This record gives sequence, structure tokens and C-alpha cells, in this order.
Amino acid sequence: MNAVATQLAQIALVLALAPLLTGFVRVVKARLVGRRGPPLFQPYRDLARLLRKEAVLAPNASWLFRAAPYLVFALTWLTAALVPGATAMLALGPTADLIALIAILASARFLLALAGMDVGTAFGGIGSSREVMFAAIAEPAMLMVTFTVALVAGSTALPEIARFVIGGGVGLEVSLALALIALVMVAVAENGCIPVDNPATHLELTMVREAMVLEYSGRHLAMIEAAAMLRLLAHAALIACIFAPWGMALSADPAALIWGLASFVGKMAVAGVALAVFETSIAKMRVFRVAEFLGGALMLALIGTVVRLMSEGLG
Amino acid sequence: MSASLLNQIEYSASHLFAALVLLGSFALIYQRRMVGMFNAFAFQATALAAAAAWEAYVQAAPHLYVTAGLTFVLKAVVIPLALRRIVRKLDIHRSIEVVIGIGPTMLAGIALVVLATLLVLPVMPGVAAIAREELALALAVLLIGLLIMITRRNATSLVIGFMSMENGLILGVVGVAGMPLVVEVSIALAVLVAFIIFGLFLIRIRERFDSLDAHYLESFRGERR
Amino acid sequence: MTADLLVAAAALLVLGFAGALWPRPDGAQIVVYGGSAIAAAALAGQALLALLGGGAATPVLTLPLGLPWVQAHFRLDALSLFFVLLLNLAAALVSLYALGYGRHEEAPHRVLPFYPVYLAAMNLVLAAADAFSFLVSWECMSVASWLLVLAQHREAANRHAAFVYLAMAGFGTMALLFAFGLLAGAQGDYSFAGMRTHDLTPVLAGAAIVLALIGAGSKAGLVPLHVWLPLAHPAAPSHVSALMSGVMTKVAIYGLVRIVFDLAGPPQWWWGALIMTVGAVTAVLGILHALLERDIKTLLAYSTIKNVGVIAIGLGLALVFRASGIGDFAALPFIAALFHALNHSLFKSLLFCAAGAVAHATGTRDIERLGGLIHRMPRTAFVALVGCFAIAGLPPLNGFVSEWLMLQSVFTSPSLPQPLLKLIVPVAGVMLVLAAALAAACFVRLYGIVFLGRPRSPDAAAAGETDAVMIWSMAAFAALCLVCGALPAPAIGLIEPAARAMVGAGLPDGGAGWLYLAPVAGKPSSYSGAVVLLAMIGFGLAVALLVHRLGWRSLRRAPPWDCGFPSTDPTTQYSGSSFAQPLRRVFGTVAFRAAETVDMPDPGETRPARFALSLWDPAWRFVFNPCARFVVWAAEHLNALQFMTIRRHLSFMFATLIALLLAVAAVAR
Amino acid sequence: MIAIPTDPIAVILGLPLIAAAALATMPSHRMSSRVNVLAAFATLMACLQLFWHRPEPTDLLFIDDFNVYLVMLTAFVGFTSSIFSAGYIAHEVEIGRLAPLYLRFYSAMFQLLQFSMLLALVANNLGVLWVAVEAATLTTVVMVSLYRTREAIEAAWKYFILASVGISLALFGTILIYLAAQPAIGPGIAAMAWTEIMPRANQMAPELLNLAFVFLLVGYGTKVGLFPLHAWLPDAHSEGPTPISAVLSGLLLNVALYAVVRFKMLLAANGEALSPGPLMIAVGLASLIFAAVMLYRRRDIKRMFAYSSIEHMGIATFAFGMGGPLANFAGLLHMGMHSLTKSAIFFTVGHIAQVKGTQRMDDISGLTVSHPWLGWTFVIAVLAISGLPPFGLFMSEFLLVTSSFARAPALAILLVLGLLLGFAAMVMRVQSLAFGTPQGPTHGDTMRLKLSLIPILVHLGLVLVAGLWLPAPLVAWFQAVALMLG
Repeated sequence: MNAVATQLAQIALVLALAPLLTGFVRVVKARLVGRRGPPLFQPYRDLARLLRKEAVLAPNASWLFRAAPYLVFALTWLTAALVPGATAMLALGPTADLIALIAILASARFLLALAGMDVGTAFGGIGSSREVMFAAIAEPAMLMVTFTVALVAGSTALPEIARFVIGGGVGLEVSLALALIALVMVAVAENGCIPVDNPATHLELTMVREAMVLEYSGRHLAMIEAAAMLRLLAHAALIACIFAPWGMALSADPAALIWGLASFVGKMAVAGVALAVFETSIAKMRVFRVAEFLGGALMLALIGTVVRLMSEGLG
Repeated sequence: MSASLLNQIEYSASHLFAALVLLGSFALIYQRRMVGMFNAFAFQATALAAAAAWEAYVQAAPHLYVTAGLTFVLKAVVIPLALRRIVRKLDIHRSIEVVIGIGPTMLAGIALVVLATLLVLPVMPGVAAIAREELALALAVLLIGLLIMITRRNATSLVIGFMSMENGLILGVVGVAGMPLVVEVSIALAVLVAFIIFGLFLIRIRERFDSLDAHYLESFRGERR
Repeated sequence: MTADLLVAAAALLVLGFAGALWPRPDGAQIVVYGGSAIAAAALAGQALLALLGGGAATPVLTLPLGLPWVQAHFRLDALSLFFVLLLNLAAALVSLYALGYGRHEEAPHRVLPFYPVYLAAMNLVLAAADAFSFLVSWECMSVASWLLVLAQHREAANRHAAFVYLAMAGFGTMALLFAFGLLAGAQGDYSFAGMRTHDLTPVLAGAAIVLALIGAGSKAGLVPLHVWLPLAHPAAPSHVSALMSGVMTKVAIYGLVRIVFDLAGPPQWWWGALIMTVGAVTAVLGILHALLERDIKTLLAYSTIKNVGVIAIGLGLALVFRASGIGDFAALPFIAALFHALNHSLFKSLLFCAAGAVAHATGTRDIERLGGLIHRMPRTAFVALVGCFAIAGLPPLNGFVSEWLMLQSVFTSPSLPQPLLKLIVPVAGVMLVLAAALAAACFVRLYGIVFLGRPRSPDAAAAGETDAVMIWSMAAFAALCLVCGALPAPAIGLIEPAARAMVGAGLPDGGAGWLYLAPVAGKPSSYSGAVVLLAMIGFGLAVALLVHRLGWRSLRRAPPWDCGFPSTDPTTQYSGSSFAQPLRRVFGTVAFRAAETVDMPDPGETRPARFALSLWDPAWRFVFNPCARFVVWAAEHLNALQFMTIRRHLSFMFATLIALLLAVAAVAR
Repeated sequence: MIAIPTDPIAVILGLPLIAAAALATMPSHRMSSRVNVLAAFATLMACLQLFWHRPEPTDLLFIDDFNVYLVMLTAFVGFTSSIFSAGYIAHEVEIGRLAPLYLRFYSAMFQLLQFSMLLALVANNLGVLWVAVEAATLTTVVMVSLYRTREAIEAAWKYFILASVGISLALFGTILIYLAAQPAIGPGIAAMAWTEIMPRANQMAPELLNLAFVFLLVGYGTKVGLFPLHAWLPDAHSEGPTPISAVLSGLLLNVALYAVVRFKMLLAANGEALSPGPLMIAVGLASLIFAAVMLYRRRDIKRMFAYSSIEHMGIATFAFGMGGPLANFAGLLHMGMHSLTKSAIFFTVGHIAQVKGTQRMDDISGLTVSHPWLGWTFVIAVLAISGLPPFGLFMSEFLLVTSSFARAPALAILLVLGLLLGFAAMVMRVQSLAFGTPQGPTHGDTMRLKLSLIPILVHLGLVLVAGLWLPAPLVAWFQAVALMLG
């Protein structure tokens, strides 16, 4: 029963926190480059504004085009709700382990890429095509990371990994460090951050995700924006859950839960700052360099696995 | 003692006739002209007839006289005459085109004789020496007949080479004591039939292509490229 | 059950004759396809019941046919039963589809006689319990499908495909003959029961495995023996393509499993490593090919190669675990492989059927001439979307479940004792995920270009929705995909008996709860397709309702934005090859020596610019073309032997004689 | 010496001989075609009693497990060929390709050929065997030259020369066998009888047997068409009338192979002689691979199948060379199945050449479209000859490949290489002939054509049945012979 309650809370929590994280990153980024930046809660206002606007559809947009935002949002929300954040006690936790979570995000991306091609414009195609190329390299890297983590923690279920790490089963692991770097690189790419993509760009030829959703407006766009925020939160939570789960509530004790929530918000803030620093200190890459960037992530993860296997073999 | 002397003579005479047949083979190789080839063939057939007759006497097998007679009449007399007529009537070239020179062919012939001897002599412990050597010579004649067939271009010499092979076979048959008659008669028949058909062919070929040279007989049937 | 299967096969053969001799084509369609559907459905039902009852092996049924001293043996064990189910389930629905599709067939008399024979032969392969019956059925299957590939024989490309197909089939059969020759031993004990009792030396058993892999693998489409598959599968009529890709490759997998797991005796670890490596390479190369392909059916055929590679990875893993004495872990990849086989038979049949519907409605299979069909064929588009989602290996559909199970098994690989395997297995896992991600890209491309966007040709613009029968059969496939994806536990339960029979273990107790899959003992990794599906639909619907209630509900149709330059010309859309371009650049230049050449006219010239793309399949380049060239070369040179004089021929005789005489003389010494 | 006419063997041999004599007096080719069919049918009926009653061997003639099925096969294929021949000849006369004058002795020759083949099979005496093969050669030479075209005469000439040389070598081999048998059995006719020399084979000088076998293999092997002694075969098959091609491929090659195998049996029974296996394996493989490669460049449809005959004779020779119960069984089965299938193919090819008016394969395509019955029959026949199930050749190839791979993998790989090369060539050809857009006359199947397909379908039906089920007596015969072959 407790798990159900925490699960429901988590579902609500991620929805509430996601725009905040995005807003926070934007603020920090602006401050870093010396601008004042938008208010912290601007993303909420943006979403509300979009929801109130009329949706404009191309004449030949199909039902898929209209359904996709909701489905993408739903899948991303589900993912975010399944990553242990404040607590590992989630009723729906067994629904998806790490691999399945990645796959659910891939489902969302699949739908979004299809939607990008629905209207039949050149830019939608560009976006979809690039997006799936990134995914094709990012997902193997993600698997390699998962493999390393699973080698260390003995499981792919996130609550289990968190428990294992909190339990002090891990010392300072080179393999885990490599996995962390790889995972961050993948997360950066997956969320369309610089250097892979620039959501704020207005130069269409360099767009990736923005090109895909170019034809969306009104509530549909709101859904997609919200999904993007949720995805960023999910990735940040994922990294936190695997590499820094300390503070997470492992029982239904209210104090622990509160401490868990606080530490989760804190971790998110740290992640947001880190991301902002990273984004402002690097330039965007050419599209085909991204393949190398992600290939590098794959290599790092692979090395991590090999290191781990070797250390096991020796020990 | 006199029996052994008699054996000695029997043996030598058999050997002599068989050797003459082989000599005939070499004579065939040596010929450059058609008519000379016919003569050499007639000579070989005569030697073969003599060998057969001698075997008939030695083995006291009268049916071999039939073989001897048949061979003499057919191969020493009728066929050479007929061939000569055909050549004269049809005005075929009188010379023989050789693929390999006569000298090398001779050498090859000698090698075949050696091969035949080496093959046949050691393998027959239970067989009388006379049959053994006769058989070795027969094999040599057979192989040289084949050699003639493949080293001469004219269709006529092909036929003569073939008949020379048959001579070798007959020499082998008569040399083996007690070989049932069936075989000899069948050989005679086969040769007869063979010759008739050969004649048939030669005439047909003449009708159509104005040449007896087997070389011109090759066509490609639309299969090349 | 065995007898029933034989009766059904006999009935199908009779249907074949009926198809050949029935006077009117319309009636023949109904008789043949209807009869096939009934027979297949009956068999599928029986197999299902038998599997639910535990899947105990039937006693061997012996018929006085085949080799006189062996006779024909037939037997169905859990493995056969599962494949009988897989085969006939797809066959029944495809036959149903064909009731509609067959009406549009140009030359029905070239399909009807062979279609039921093909089904019968595939069923017999599964039931055969001796090498002779197995191979007779196997080859009959090849021949029947070869004739089906030749149904549209007037196109030279189809004839070429058929030739390559049958030649490769012959090659595969020879490899299987060798394998069975080794397994049967010199005494010629060709029954499977006899083969099981033979103890082969490790070298011979290994050779048998390699040969079986070549033989069955060539039929299944493993690289580099896959070259026939993308030629032949698309050339057949679409419902036959569905069976060839969806089912026949599975029959080939069955053959591989039968030999490797059942007949060859105790495994060695390198067998599994080999199969896994081949599978991994196959999976990636297959899907890369598919990505670059522009013919729908060829694309689907290449994707079949990928899926066969995935199945092979699973089987290899199972073998590795079994050889290492970790039988409990072997069950998981084995079940994953078989489950993937089932899933692939469902969604690949569905997609081929959809491709058939599209090709019939538009008259073309070239994706560059299609587009916008979601408006003109909405129902087909919907079921095709389900199929694409499933084949891309995405939750909550079935393709993901089997790949997820396989990955779970990859994660158990650290328990393997061999250091080499510890490295190979994760790499195979990476290849698996790479293939899955590329598959997603591939099917975004396929679906996006064919069904979405605007029509790229008048034919596509004029297309209409397809027959109701076809839709319903495709919908049934889609429903099965959904069921297997959301609630995989019952389906996995059907595979477990096979796993127990082949690897001696099933999933840990309770591992397959009805809602959650938790396949690895002692590890809480789990997945639930049902929850994901419910969440996706529930969250989505809830949000949509909420938004419509609270937000602004109005909708306006307006020209697309398209960065301010909307063009009415459909050729300005992204095309299939432009979609594939980034991936082609990243992967294709290495794997296929993909080279793009742009022929740009000089300023002032009025001719259009041309873009050309060249690809090299390494299998053709390094294996098959050189072989073909060698045969041509040899034929060319030996041909001279025909045109020699009699004298030359006599010289050959003479030389042969002398050579043999010398040889005998030499040996006798 | 001469057997008494109540003996079944005498009936079997007497019928064709009497028929030949009677046919020689008949001037009309229509009449003689019918009598020919009747005589062939009577011979077949006479052969059937061999199922129940096996005569005692005499000095000259005998029936045993080995030749009994070949005798029946010969009578059967002879019968169906005579039916096919009647229609074929009638058509050739109709279109004016053959003048009735040339056909004067055609049917008589047909029966004579039938007689000599049967005689060769039932001969207990090596001499009689040789004479019969020689006679068969001479009759076929005449028949090959039937068309009197330049090519036909050249083919007949080539055939005659090569076969005669081969036959001469075989005679020399026969003499050597007699020489070897003489010490054990004593001079006279008995020393040339199979039934006498087989039981005493172990008393014969092995060196002599070795030498003899070389001559016999090269001699009779020429008639079998083994590489490199095959040169006559494609020409004779393609230039002669098609019924004769069918008989040549289906029966005469078998008869010659039968002779070779008999002598192999003798060597096997001797024990001390060299095993002839490697020799036969070598020539068998060479023939198989050579013929398979040659199939690719063929343009004439009959030459194509002539090379396929070389290929299959190579396979059978290889099988007998491998030895062992399985391979020998396979070889025996292969001989029979090839005979039935290949004659069916030549019948079909004859029809194809007649309806299309050409033997050039480039000018023939789309047969299943233009002539569905003929085309599909052809497809089935080619599938059968390619060794695909459910036809009989698959069973023999199955046994051969599996058993030889377990014993000699390298040889089996070569075997399979040849099989695959041949298979691919056949598939390629059948596709270009039977499928695609039709070329040439497309007037469809006439009723007459459909009726004349019946013998072909009977052949193919038998091959199909044999591919799935072999009758018990046949199996018993094969197994007994396979044991004797060692």
C-alpha cells in the first residue's frame, strides 16, 4: 500500500518537477553567459500558454500526427515515474528494468520520428533521420553502460542497483567511472543538448529534434515540450539513481521519505548546474561528428566492461 | 630330349611368327605412302595367318586353321586390294599426313613394346611361357595399332590402325591355348561387319565431303560461343 | 497428433491437386485457400492443446516408406509441437488473407497447386523423425517455394531470384546431408532415435554442427549464405512471401535446433560461440541492408535476415550455457530465441501481408513512389503501424519482449567459465542492441515513407483501401502481436516444454507470472508489457481528455509551416534514400563500400543533376561472384574438349589406358 | 549349347530376334512401328515372369539378383521407347525430315538393339557379353546415322571408331580374365562363365585380374561414357533420333556399366587383387565434375542431357567404387532411376524439339505457358533428374552422400561439388526453357501430344513411387548384390 502511495506521489512529482529542472538549467545557463535569463517558472507558463492556443494542422496531417504527442508524453512520463528518485519503493517498479526503460524512451522516439514525417516536409524528414541515427549509436552505448552496472550490481532493476550502491558494495570502480562518463554523453545526446543539438536554435538546417516537431503547435506542442522536460528529468534521475543513490528512501519511513525527496531535489539541482556548465562551455558539433561522439561513448562503456571483466577474472 | 628339342622349336617358331606380326606393326609406322601402308598391312596379316596356323598345328586345335585362313584371305588379300581400289578410284592423296614424325613414333612404339613386356611377363606365374610371350607381343601390337590411329591424320590410316589393333587381338586369342571358338568366330564376324560399315562410311563421306581426311569431319554444331 | 498431422498433410497435398485441376479459378481459390486455412487452423489448435497439456512427445509413428531398412519415422515432441503451432498459426491467417489477395493474382494456376504442397512439406519437416523423411520434406519445401517464386516468371529478375534460391537450397541440403551422414555413422542409422544414441568424437560432432549451421543457416538466411533470401522472398506473391519469411526461416531454425540441441550430443562451448557470432553479424548486416533498400518486400526480407540473426544469437547463448553446465541459464536464451521466432512469424507475416496490400493498391513496391497511404488505406496503415512497432523491438509489443529476454540472458554471461566467452557475449549483446536500434530506424523510414507524408506518385495518390478479408487477417496478426507483447507469459508457457526437452530446464518457478516477467532466478529484473501498454494508453487518454477539457479544443487546418517555404511538390519531401543517408554514411561505407556520386551539370546545361549510389554486398563480392566466375571460366576452358578431332579423343583414350596400366603396375609392385 | 525355347530367357531373347527378322521384311514404317510396339510389349510381359520364376543358369545364359532388374528395366524402357518412337517417327516423316527409305530397317534395328542389350545382360559367358555389346554398338551406329546429315554421319563415325577401339580393349581384358580363370577351372567354355568363375575367384592370379580390369574399365568404360572416354556420347545423343537417344542413355550405358560392375565384383571376390574402388572413384568423380561443368555452356538441348547422362554414370561409378552396402545400394538404385528418368526426359525433349521445331535452347522458352502439359512434365522430369525429392534419384544421392561423407569426407566433398554444379546448371536451364515469355510456336497442347505424354508420366510416376517406397523384392535383390559387390 505504501508502495502504491509512493508510486502515485512519484508520478505526480516528476510531472511537477520536470519543467522546473528545465527552467533551472535555462536560468543557470543564462547566468553563466552573463544574461539574466527567463524566470525559473517560465517553462510552466510556456506550457500553459501553448495549451491555451489553437492547434494548427497541415491539411494532410493524419491521426498519427495528432495522437503521437499524447503517446510520447505518456511513455516519457511513465519512464520518469519508474526511475527511483526520492524513494526506491515504487509499486510499478517491476514494470521495467533499466533496459526496458531505455526501450520505452525509444518507443517514444519512434512515435515522434514518425510524426515528424507525417506532414511530408523536408525538415521533418531531416529531423527524424538524424534522430534515429543518433539513437542507433546511443542505444548500444547505453546497453554497454547497463552491462557494466549490472556486472557490478548484479541486477538491471534500478531499485536493486540503488540498494546495492547504498549498501556500500562498490568501492571506487574505474569501470563505473567510465560508464558514468558514457552515460552522461548518451544522456546529453538523447536530450538534444549542446553539443549534439540545440533546442534553442533557429537555424533549421542544424536542427535535429526541433526539425521533427516543426509542424506542431498549440496543445500538441505543449505535450511534446512537456515530454522533453520529463525526459531530461528521467535521465538526470537515472544517473543519480545509479551513481549517486545516497539519500534515497529505501523504506516507507516518513522521515526517510522526506530526506529522500530533499536529496533528490538537491541532486537534480546539481545535475542541472552541471549540464548548464557543460552546455555553455562547448560548441555544437556537425551532425556527422555526433556519430563519433556517441561512438566514443560506446567505446568508453566497452572499455569499462572489459576492465570490469578483467578485474573479475583476476580476482 | 627330342621332346624338349621339339618344344624348343615350337617355341621358337611361335615366337618368330609373333615377332613378325610385331615387325608388321613397325612397318606400318614406317610408311609414308598409302600404298606402302597397304602392303605393310598385308604383310602383317600374312604373318598373323602363319602364326595362327602354327598355333593350330602346335596345339592340335584344327579350328585355328579356320582363323588362319580367314585372316589370310580377308586381311592379307581382300582388304588391301579393296583399299587399293578405293584409293585409286576416288583419287585420294597418296601420302600420309603424320602428326608426330616417324622417328618419334618409332621410339614410342618401342616404348610400348617394353611396357607390354613389363606388364605381361611378370604377372602370369601359372601360365605357359609361350602364351605369356605371345600375349606380351599381342599387347604390343594392340597398343601400336592404337598409336597409329592417333598419330596419322588420314581416315584410311585410322582404319588400318584399327585393323592392326584387331590383328593384335587375334594374335592374343590364338596364343591362349584352349580359348573357346566362339570368340574367334565373333572376332571374324566383327571385323567383317566393321569393314562393311567402314566401306559404307567411306563411300558416304566421299559423296559428301570429297575427302577422306577425318580432319575435315569436325564441326562445331553451333556450340562454340 | 502425429497421425493427424500426416492426415492434414495428405489433405493439403490433395488440395494441391485440386488447385491444379479445378476448372474455374475463382472456385479453386476458395477451395485451396479455404481448405489450407482450415487444415492449418486445425493443426494449430491441436498443437496448442497438446502444448497446454504439457507437450509430451508422441510415440514414434512408422510408415513403410522411405529407406526400406529405416522406414519413415514421424514424431512430435514439445519442440516440434511449438513449431507446428507457430507454422500453422501463421499459415491459417495467411491463407485467410490469401482468400482476398488471391483474387488479384495474375496467374492463379501457378500458385494454387503449390501453396498447399508447400504448407504440407513444412509440416512434414517438423514431424519427421529420421534423416530421410526430414530431407525429403525439406527439399519438397524448397521446390514448392521455388515454384511459387516462379509464379511471376516472366520477369527476368524473378527467374534469377528463383535460380539463386534453388541453387542455394541445393547447397544447403548437401551440407545437411553431410551433417546427417556424420550423425548417422557409417552404418547408416538414419533415424533420429538412432542418432541420439551415437557417441561422436568431439571433432566429428563439431563438424556436424558446422555443417548443420551451413545447411540450416543457408535456409534461414544467416550471413554469408543469405544472398538468395532478399531475392527470392520478394519475388513470390505476397502471401507466399509472408510464409517464406515468417515461417520457412523458422522451419530452418527448427532444423538447426533439432540437430544442434537434440541429435549432436553434448555440446562444446565453441559451437555456441560460433552460432552466436554468426548470428550477431547476420543481425547487424541484415538490418543495415534493409535500411538502404527501397523495395518494400526486399526491405522486409533483409529484416528477416536480421531477425534470424537475433534468433541465432539466442540459440548460441543457450548452447554456450548448456556446454558450460549451467543448464538453468540456458533455458532463458533458448526460450527467448523461440519466442522471438514466434514473434517474428507474427509481425513479419503481418508486414508482408500489408506490403502485398500496398503493392496491389498502388501497383508498385518502390517506396520512393509511395507515401500518404495512411489517408487512403487507413486500416492497412493501422495494422502496419502495429507491425512496424513490433518489429522495431519496442515496448509494449512483442518484438521487445523476446529481445529483452535475450538481453537478460546476456547479463547472466559473467557466470560463464571461459574468459573468451565473457567478452564475446557482451559484444554480441551490443550487436543485438545495435541491430534493434537500426531496426527502429529502418521501420521509421519504411512506415514514414510509405504511409506518411504525401503521395510521391499518381499511383500512390489513387490507391484505395484493400479487401475486408485481408484487413481482418492482418488485424488478427496485429492482435496476436499485442497479446504476445502485453501478456507474454502464456506464450512463454508454450515454449517451456520445448526448453525442458532441449536444454533440460525451464524458467525458474514463478518467473513467468502472468503480469510481470522475471526470468532470471535470484535477480529482480523484470518487465511488464501490460503495464506499459496500459500506462501508454491510460496516461495518453487521460492527458488528452484533460487537455481537451481544460485547454483550447479548437483545431485549424492550414498549410504546413516548413520553415516558411512550403512546397506543393511531393518530391521535395524527404525520400527513402535521403532518410537513410546519415546511417549509410556512418555504417555503409565500411560494410558495403557505399559510394555516392553526384553528377552535377555545368552551369548553363539543362540536363538534370543525377545522384547515384553504389553498394557492394560483401557476400556477393567475396564469395559468390568469384565462385560464379570460376565456374564460367572452367566451363569456357573445358568446352574446348568438345571440338577436337577423333584422333585427339583417341589420344585421350590411349593416354588413359597407359596411365592406368602404369598405375596398376606401380601399385602392384 | 543353345538353350531350349521353353526357357523364359530364351523367350525373352527370342521375341526381339524373331521380331527383328519379321520387321526386316516389312516395307511400311507405320506397320512396322506397330509391330515394334507389340513385340516390345510381348518382351516386357515375358520378362515379368522372372518375378516368380528364375531359370537355372546355363553355360551361356543366366539370371541372378543383379541382372534381373536390369532385364526388366530394359524391357520396360524398350517398350515405352517403342511407343514414343512410333509417334516420333510418324511426325518426322510428316514434316519430311526423314524419308521412308531411310526407315526401311529402323524397327528391325530397334528390336536387334533390344535383343543385344538383353543378351548382354543375361549372358553368363564373358564372350557372349562381349559379342552382345559389340552388336549393340553396331546397331546403334546405324541408328545414330539415321538422319544422314553431315553432323549425324560424323557423330556415327566418331561413335563407331571410339566404341570399336573401346570394345577391342575390352576383348583383350576378357582374354586376360580367361587366362586367369583357366588354371583354376580348366580350359573350355566353363572358364568364361560368371557362375563358374565367381565362386573360384580367389584361386585366380590377382596380378592378371588387375591388368585385365584396366582394359575392361577403359574398354567398357568407353561405352559407359566415362571421362575422358566420353567423346562419342554427346554427339551420338544429339544427332541421332530421339528415341535412340533415350535408349542409349537409359539402357545401353547401363548395360556397359553392368559389365564393368560385374568385373569389379570378380575382383572383389578375389580378395588379393587390387581394390578397383579407387580407380572407379577417380573416373567416376572426373566424369561427374567434368560433365557438370560442361552443362553450363550447352546450347543444344539433347547435348545438354547427354552430358547429364555422363554425370549420372559418373555418380553410379563413384558409388560402386566406394563400395559398402549403402553405396552399392545407392549405385544400383541410381542406375535404375537414372534410366527411367533420363529416358522420360529424352521423350519430353523429343516432343519439345518437335513442337518448337528446334533443338537450340536459346530459341526455346516459356514452355509452361505455351504448352502447359508438356512444359510441366518437362519441369518435373528435370527436377527428378536433378536429384530432388520426392523422386528416386534423391534417395540414391542421399545414401551415397551421407555414407561416403562418413567414410571419406574429401571424396564426398568432391562428389557434392559435382552434384551441385550439375544441379545449378539444370535449374538454370529448366528455368530458361520452361519459364519466361514463350518463344517460337505457341499453339498449345494438342490432344495427341497429351496422349503421348502418358508413357512419360508413367516413367515419372515410377520414379516418384521409388523415391518414397521401394518394393520388397527390389530391395532384396539390391541388398544381395550390394553384398556381393563388397
